[in-house]
Amino acid sequence: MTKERLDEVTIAMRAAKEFQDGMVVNLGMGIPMLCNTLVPEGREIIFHSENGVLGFGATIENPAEADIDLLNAQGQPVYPKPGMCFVDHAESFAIVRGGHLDITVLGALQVSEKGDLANWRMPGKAVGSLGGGMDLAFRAKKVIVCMTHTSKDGQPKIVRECTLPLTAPRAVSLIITDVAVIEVTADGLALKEVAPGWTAEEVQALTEARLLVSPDLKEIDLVT
Amino acid sequence: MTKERLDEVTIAMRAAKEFQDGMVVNLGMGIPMLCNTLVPEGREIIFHSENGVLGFGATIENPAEADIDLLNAQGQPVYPKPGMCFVDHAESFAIVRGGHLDITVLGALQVSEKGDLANWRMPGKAVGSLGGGMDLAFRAKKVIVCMTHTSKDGQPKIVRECTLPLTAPRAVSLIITDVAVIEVTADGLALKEVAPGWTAEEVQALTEARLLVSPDLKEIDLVT
Amino acid sequence: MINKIVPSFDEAVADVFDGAVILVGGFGIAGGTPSQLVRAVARTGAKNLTVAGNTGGLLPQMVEMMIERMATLVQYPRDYADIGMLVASGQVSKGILAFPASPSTQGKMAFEMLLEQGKAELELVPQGTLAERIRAARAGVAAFYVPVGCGTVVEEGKEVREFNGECCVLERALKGDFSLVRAHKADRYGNLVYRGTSRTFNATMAGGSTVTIAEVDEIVELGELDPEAIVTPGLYVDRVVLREKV
Amino acid sequence: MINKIVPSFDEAVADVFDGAVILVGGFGIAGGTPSQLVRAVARTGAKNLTVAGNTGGLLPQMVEMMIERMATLVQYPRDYADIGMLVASGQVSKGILAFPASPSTQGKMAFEMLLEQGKAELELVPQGTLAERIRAARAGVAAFYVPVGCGTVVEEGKEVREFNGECCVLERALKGDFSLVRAHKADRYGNLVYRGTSRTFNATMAGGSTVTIAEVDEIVELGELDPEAIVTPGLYVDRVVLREKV
Repeated sequence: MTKERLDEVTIAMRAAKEFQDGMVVNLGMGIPMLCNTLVPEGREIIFHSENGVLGFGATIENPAEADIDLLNAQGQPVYPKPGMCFVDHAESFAIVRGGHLDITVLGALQVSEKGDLANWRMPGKAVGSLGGGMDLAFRAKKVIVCMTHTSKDGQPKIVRECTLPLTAPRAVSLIITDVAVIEVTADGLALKEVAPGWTAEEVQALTEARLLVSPDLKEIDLVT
Repeated sequence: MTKERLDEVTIAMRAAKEFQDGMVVNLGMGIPMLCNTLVPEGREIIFHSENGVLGFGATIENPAEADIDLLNAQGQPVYPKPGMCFVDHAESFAIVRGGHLDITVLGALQVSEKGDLANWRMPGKAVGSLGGGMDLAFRAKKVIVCMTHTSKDGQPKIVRECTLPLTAPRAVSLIITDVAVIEVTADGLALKEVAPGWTAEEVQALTEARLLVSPDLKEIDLVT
Repeated sequence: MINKIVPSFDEAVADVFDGAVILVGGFGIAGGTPSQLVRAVARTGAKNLTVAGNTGGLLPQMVEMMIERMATLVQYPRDYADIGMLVASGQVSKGILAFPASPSTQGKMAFEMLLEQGKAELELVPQGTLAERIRAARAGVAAFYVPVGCGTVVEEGKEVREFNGECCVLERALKGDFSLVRAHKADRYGNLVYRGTSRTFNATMAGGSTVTIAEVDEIVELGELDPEAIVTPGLYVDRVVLREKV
Repeated sequence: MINKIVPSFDEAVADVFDGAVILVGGFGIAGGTPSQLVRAVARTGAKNLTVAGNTGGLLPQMVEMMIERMATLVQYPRDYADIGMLVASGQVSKGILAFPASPSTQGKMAFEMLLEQGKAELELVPQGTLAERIRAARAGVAAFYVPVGCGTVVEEGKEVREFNGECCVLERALKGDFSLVRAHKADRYGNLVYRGTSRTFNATMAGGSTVTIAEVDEIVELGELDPEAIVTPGLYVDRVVLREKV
């Protein structure tokens, strides 16, 4: 039996629930980038992008509206927004390295039970790209990972020890996957939420690291 | 017999002759600041001031024309000029430290025969101010000193070894005083020019360090 | 909704605590000094402060003389107050300064007098190094090597090391508890623009402390500031207070 | 008279020499790449270049595919050329890059292929560290300690040291022989303004090399650029070349 997993937008929506009013947030490539338009109503978020823009708007779908000089770090055009500003790359990463980001949401290849993050070199590739992910993972106040719970070939991505080279040790606070929400705590990985229809045991079966089932385990909550 | 010495404006005028077209120049407090309006005709100079302005104009004499937000490092109002721009203090000194200044003209209490500069703590004062002079003396491509040849109580200021605490070792290239122009060379101090009516011997008599009289010694030349 | 505007200077500095490290913006000339913020910190009575900034400041009575002496050149703002006011109120125990003492034998800076009385400690810093240390704090750089200061008093007690054959001094980031900065315009995000040479240490210090407080001439609607010309992004600023016209 | 405007791209890069270190601006997205300068460097035929920049670039044939694939989102400039063009012309022997390889298993970046062929050396750098190393060169900072990279491949072969209980890695300034930067407007002093997210590495690299060359959309009269909004002071720029409208 194959249980239904959450789609990318739902994963991103759950991540965006973590954004509190007034926070400064950076979104990594892939699923994280979707959070941009999923901020809960009534919260004002300043999005930071590595390529030197703060406070930009939603992603633009129509190329006729696109401005080649207003793109996010993935190269997608975005809308301008009142209060937006631009900085150069050194200042953009002064913001990152200086600890001025409240949250970064990143993709991952592996996360360990200690919160180690590996997301820069794919298995089988001789070369990887650090991009800005390492700076972000080391220095944002809170690192949230959004990813599929298992790799394309079904291998667990939440592991005891990362086998891929690390992006940052002990960096991740919260893991949001297509089947669960897991908090990295001093005691280990706390399973807090599961996708509809999933049990803790079923999530554990897809997870190499041992999960501590939270006493208040609940179904993934996208509303409150 | 007291020989006539050059006045401050004449010293500054001689210093300004060193500014070649297109150079970026910083002027220290006192005599050096006078260079601002004494640039030889036909040369375009970008003046840098520590407090974050590049390419400003002449000093303003009439307070009615002054803008409280357009002052030089001495706090004097200056005119705006086309091509001017502003930077913050970190960038202002990135310019200095990064070696982007062609010339700085500084005052001095003592200069040694090796070009050591002492200009931050007056004799008899318990405390001194480094200001931006140390950054400038260490990092400008060429350091020119403008000063009186002797102190108020008649002591030589061009010495074998500085007795006052150093601003920067081996920093000074050219010394312009009220009686002479002296170049700091690998061999020692080369006396290049003397004030009208002064002989090399008379200058040496006011100088502790030994002067090498240049074969082409001449009277201070303010024209060419 | 993000709104960093605070109704009064007193409210903006109410959490300044005894022993705090305060980065005070400005250069010590007529423009660009966060005078009202300095006055408000004086009113808190917080003691044992470390002040970092360009100059050792002027005692209030010296400010009067200075204003008079400079009147033929430029008119000082009537409310001018700098580090000297905190010295005068007995709140300062340490200075991290580039210009602690008057360059002339006549007249003394406020901090200079305090030092001569043995009532304070001085960390004397080249001006560029001071700016870079504050920028390093903002940028998450722990320490850095610069050539400035080798072979002078500045290297005393510091690590010295050669890079590419050049002697360099190891300097540490200088992070404040509070940055007091003077800007021209702000919006409710805390985005700041400055005016001319009043940018100086103000823009360097914004973001260099745990809490950055800006004193501004004008507050504008979000979107009114040109995104290409904003100097300090709002995320570096925690509180904005509007100056009354003086 | 100061006049940094050079009539052609070829003239602007004529002194690029074999073995030069070239900082290439832009981020690797549609806007902000100094394409015409890159094309001119390709025409010099200078060999054994070290290129520093964000990405490993795209081979010319990949650029075509990229432009097509991205057409539903944003239109690339028709003359787009990045580090990949220098790789394609066999001019690159080393890359100092944050993003040398494609993040997907399909498709490869130009430098990635070169590396797999054993024809180049890679210095892999976190993006923020890369920007800071270039800024350090501009600012006369010889080296600096940052926490980013501790406990990862980045610390290999580098000094590691604790500051305030936090592990930091010693990183060196990265100075280029030439910076190729893309800006929006310039004046004859070389003052530059950028547009939006095309500022990025361009403004960081301006002043980070012995020679900085800017490719701009427009040249304006001295005084037309707002002194409060100039991002790169002209003293950081040696040559300015105007793009033809494409």
